Amino acid sequence: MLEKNHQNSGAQKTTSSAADRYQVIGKPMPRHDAWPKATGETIYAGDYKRPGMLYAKALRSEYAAAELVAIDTREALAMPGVAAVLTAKDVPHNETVTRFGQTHTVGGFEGLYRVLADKKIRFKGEAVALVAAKTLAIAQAAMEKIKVTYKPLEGVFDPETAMQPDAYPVGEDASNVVCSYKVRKGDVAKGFAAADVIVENRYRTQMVDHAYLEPEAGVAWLDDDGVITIRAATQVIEHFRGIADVLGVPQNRVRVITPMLGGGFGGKEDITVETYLALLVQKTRKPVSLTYTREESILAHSKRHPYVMYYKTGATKNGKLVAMEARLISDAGGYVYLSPWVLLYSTVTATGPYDITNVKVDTFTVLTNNTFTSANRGFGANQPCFAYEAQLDELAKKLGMAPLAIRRKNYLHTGDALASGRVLEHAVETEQTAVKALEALGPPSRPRSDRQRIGQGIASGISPYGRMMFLHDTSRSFVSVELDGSATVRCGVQDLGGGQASTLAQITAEVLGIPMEKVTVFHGDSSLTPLAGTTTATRQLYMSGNATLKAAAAVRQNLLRKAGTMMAVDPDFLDIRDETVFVQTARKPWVITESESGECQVTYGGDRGDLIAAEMCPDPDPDKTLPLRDVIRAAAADGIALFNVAQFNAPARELIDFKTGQGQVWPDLTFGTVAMEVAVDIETGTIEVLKLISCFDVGQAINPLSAEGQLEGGAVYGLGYGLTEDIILEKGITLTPTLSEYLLPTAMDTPAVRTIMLQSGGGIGPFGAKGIGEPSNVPPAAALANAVANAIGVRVYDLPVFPEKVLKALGRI
Amino acid sequence: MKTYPITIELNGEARNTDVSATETLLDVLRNKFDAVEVKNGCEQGDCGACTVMLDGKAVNACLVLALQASGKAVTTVKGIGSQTSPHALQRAFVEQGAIQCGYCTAGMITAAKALLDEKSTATTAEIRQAISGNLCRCTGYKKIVAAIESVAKKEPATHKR
Amino acid sequence: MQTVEYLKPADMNELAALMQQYAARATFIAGGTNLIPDMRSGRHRPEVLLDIGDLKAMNAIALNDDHLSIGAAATIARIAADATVNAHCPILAAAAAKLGNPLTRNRATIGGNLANASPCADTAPPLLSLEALVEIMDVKGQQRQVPLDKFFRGYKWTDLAPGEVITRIVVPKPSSGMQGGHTKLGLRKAAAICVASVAVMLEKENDHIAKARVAFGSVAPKPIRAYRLEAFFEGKAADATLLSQCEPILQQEIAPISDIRGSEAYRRQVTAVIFKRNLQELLWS
Amino acid sequence: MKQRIELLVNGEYHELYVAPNTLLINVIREELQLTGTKYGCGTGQCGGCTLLVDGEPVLGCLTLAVAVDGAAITTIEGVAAVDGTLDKVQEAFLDNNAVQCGYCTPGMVLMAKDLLRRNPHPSEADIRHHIKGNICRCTGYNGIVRAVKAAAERQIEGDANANG
Repeated sequence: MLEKNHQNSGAQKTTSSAADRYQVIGKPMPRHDAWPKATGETIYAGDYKRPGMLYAKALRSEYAAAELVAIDTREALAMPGVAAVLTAKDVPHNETVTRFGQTHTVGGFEGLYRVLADKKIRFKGEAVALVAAKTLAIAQAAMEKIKVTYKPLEGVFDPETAMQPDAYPVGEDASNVVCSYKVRKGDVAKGFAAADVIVENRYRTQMVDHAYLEPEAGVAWLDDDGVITIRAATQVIEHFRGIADVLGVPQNRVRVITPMLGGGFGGKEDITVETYLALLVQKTRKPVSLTYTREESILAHSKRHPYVMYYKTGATKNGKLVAMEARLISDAGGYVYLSPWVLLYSTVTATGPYDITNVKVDTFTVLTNNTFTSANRGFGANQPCFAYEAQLDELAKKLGMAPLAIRRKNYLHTGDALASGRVLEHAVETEQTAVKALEALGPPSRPRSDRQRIGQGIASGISPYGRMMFLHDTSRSFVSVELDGSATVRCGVQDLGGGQASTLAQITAEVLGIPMEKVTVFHGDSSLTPLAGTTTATRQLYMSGNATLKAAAAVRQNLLRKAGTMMAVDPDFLDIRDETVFVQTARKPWVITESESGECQVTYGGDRGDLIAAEMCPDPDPDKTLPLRDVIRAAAADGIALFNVAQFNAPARELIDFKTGQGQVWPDLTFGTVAMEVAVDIETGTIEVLKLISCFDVGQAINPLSAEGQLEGGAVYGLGYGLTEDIILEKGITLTPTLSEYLLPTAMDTPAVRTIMLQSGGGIGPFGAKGIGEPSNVPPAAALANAVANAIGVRVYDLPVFPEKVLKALGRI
Repeated sequence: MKTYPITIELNGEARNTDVSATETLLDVLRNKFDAVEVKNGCEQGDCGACTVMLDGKAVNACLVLALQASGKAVTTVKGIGSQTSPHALQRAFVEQGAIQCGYCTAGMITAAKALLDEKSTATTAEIRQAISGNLCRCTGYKKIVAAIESVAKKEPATHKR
Repeated sequence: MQTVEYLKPADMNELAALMQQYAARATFIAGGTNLIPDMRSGRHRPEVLLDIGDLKAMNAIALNDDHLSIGAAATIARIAADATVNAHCPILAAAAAKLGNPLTRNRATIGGNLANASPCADTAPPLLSLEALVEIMDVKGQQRQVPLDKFFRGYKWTDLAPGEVITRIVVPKPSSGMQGGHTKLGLRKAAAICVASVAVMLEKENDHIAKARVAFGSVAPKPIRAYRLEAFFEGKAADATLLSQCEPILQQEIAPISDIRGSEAYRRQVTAVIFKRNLQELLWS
Repeated sequence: MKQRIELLVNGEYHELYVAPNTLLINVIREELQLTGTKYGCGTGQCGGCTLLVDGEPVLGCLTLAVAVDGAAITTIEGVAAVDGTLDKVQEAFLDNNAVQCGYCTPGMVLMAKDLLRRNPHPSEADIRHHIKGNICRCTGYNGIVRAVKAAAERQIEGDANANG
């Protein structure tokens, strides 16, 4: 186990064997995309311009539930400068099904996807018509001239009400229940009978927004070949297929390019502006630009699912969990989108990182007339974490145990199985993360007044990385070397700001033995870069990292073969460092294995990177070296391929057994713990976060600076979920449509997060890395709630933990 | 539509255009002067992505009419430094990993520059306060605060250009 | 699309002339932090904008014999940092430092904060407790001074007639024995809309409270002076029992609503808490 | 000092304020962002910026914008129908491989339209004479000449059909 403890950011990265082993991997370094961002040169989706560009607006429903009786666009169309006004009848295929960049169809998960509202309005903010005009002002004015006749309907806004058989039907089907899942392990009745203590509670989590700083935006045009080209902020360029289907054109006639994103967090996973732009380009044959206003972004793109969760957990008097029964209901809002997937994540992670003897989980996702909900960082892992971690603390309290003590009795370890039967064959270091996090928190601070209470809390989380295995996930990457010794990566990754592209440069630099600055990454073009799948599910480092590693390794192999001939040394004993080929005496060569099913395992330099005593080279001559550039030129002269396109296939499994929840859903999971200390003002309910420690097993930090950034950012994203963020809806109407009402943490509300990275090397990403983008934001809200409960002696069961709820819990109001 | 001529000194260069009464400084910077480094995040003054310095003070460009800025000096992140001649703040942001998606970065650096111009030895609390109108959704602020701190401490006298 | 005119008077005479010319058609803009988003959303569709932001006379902060004069176009940031304001009206400076965020404080003006007349206007409670006067110029160029409490007439409703403008705020210099306190509660530490706020000015003579001025924000349709509460304290001995005795009066004075930031019950509870904390601080520490 | 001019470009009305020395090509390409009109030499020697002004071919790089105040202008963008349906001359250019790099094509198409309006039955010599100011570096002109001829024939057919 390697551990790095970063109290401060920046330079003092410790020496570890990873640091010795690798030249570029594990080294903190500025990302290649940082400079243009620091100097304002990065051209984001909404910054782009084309000659003769039109400006678009979407007219959105004023009602959350209504019949769309009539739309009259004549007056708008007649306005000078208006190029097009589109309604549902103008969309070639207005109704399709939601697919999420997947290339493998799995029955039963897809929901109705309607480009523009037709017949029945399902949520306020649903797009009803599109306008394109010469200026934004004209588009806005034209939009106001569209006359829409609505017949308001009753609607249903509470998921539990919506589940009732006689509830108002949100869509065309009689039932609002989209789907439900089960997990069954052992016999819960017997388990509860054996329990000495049982706690039973109802928890509620709120709807939240991704609130990336960059609103949804894009520009689209018809290129010289008549291909509809869309340059938009998206996490999924592979939506080009779905867009083509809507337009009724072949899939190779739509191209999606994604520039650097101003944040995604799952909110740019579903289609936002892309189809609207494509339709307007198809109609006008002119370039069209569309950027959502902030209000529009809050009203009209997906949100995180609010959950109602009933948890009953039983433990023996020594703290062993013997039974857990959970019933989870998620609010899908007006349309299905990714709700079934999100629910599946919640279902399988509902027991947390704990080994529980008897388990019964029932989960439901239900349509309502609220804003539709879909992917949001954590993808269903966050909500149950809030509940199962609260349950643990409540049990500990009843048993007179410390929060860490009860957890240590129950943590899953490597080799144990989840309630879904899946054996955790890769590293599980949850217990270590909890011990380290709590240790770093230190003794509680002293209250500064008699109205202040100090509390500490921890929460451990479990969340996967990599997509669900029944999607048969793949990624591709291209790596080449140029004659001057530089290297090029072409990979269809979408870079949301997490360093998804930069990481590939680092991996390539490591494999080819060149500095990172010598690698250029071209990313995110559905026509020109090999498709790399979605930047979702914390999968890009795992998937495209491995694909790039594989491609770079193949190029390396070609070069070393040539070098071997040139140096008269067996290529297996050659290595590259500092742009020089030399005779390596200290480690094993590359191992890349591919199973018959196409699953791929890439290992670098031996068993998960451990230094292995050399099988001595027969002729170890340390002076025998060759500049890499000379090898490249010689290889080129010979016609040896200087490039490789590799595909990485994640291990695939078929669907799990839906009657019992048994089966394997993801390739691997990430585990970690967040510890927090809060000061609560018991008279006003105000909460101040004094300390926040985030400790995760990251497997191997490819770039510790970036990995820390993910942990810090994830911690604060999760803190906002716990503390201030709340999309408040009243009968489907958003009461928090701006960033002065929807409250993100500011620099003043945020403690200096302390991160501790454990590096087990036990992940299945390149160099043993695990994914941390989403996992990092799963436990903070639960840790906050536990810290507050610890401070005031009573618990708030609803997120966010607003001051008012604190006073209510205390019985002061 | 009635328009009015305006002159703005943008990053040291006098720029002229005609604007309507309701156009904001943000509109004009992005659409007429191609200063797209100034980001549009909310157009409500809630996020700080469009922060520029107006006669040296950090303001939201979306909350200033273009006409109100006429005759005044506007500094964007491009006026603070470039890749060939970066400001210490830009270097610190890059080197210390204070940039993720980068959408808040231009505004953050501009707000930090305005602070250090006014008080070169700003404390951590003053730094957090000064950027409290600039939201960041990726970093959790820690590395941003640290980057500004490192400049505030390192070169107390040199950030005025 | 409607055409909007923009005019920027060079001095007060020009302003007076333009006000006479455009009368009720004129909308004044200084900081614009409320007006500009309102124009964008269509909530406000002005015909003529008169930009008073750079008028010298309306930016002046000056200390006279018996009062502090603050130009209506003085920015919130300037007021928060101004040495004179900090010396004579520290609670105003403190409230200004908590308004909005640093970027909006550099644009928003005190006149705009008051003219907007939101119940949560951050500068209103301290100015009410300081018994400030608002100086108004009408379309004929006539000036009048209105006590701030009379200036606020209801929810987003003021004494300003169409075409009238606030020129400056006149704050009587508090007597040297007066001490002040201010607290704002919000859901964030920065960029927070006020949930409840209180401003208190108190003069102690020996062990008695000689004078009390109390104002609240965000707990009524407008920022309010709490006259009955003031009367309750004046002349009383500074005794700890006052804290519990004042509570029913305080609760009668305020009339909070429930909204996304807090319920009526929460506002009632915390308003009492922050008021009492200020009182304690002023009387006993 | 800017001067107000009015132009009807491809049927669309524009009111513009231009300096007296502004060239028409710059108004078309930059103000109106109609980049189909090409800049080739700036000195009237290549024909890349050919426009039809009130039906007459004009070089955008040698014409002041103020000089065409009130004119109706056709650019290459105005030749095809709004829905993208090509003009007969454009169709003929495609069918006869008259387009290679495409940079001279806008000017060539406009010149061809001008010729056919004046002379519906041009000889090869007529065609070569008419496009002599439009330089093409790729095709050797044969394809272009064939295309204009074919367009003339189609036009006749089209007229015949219309008449019949």
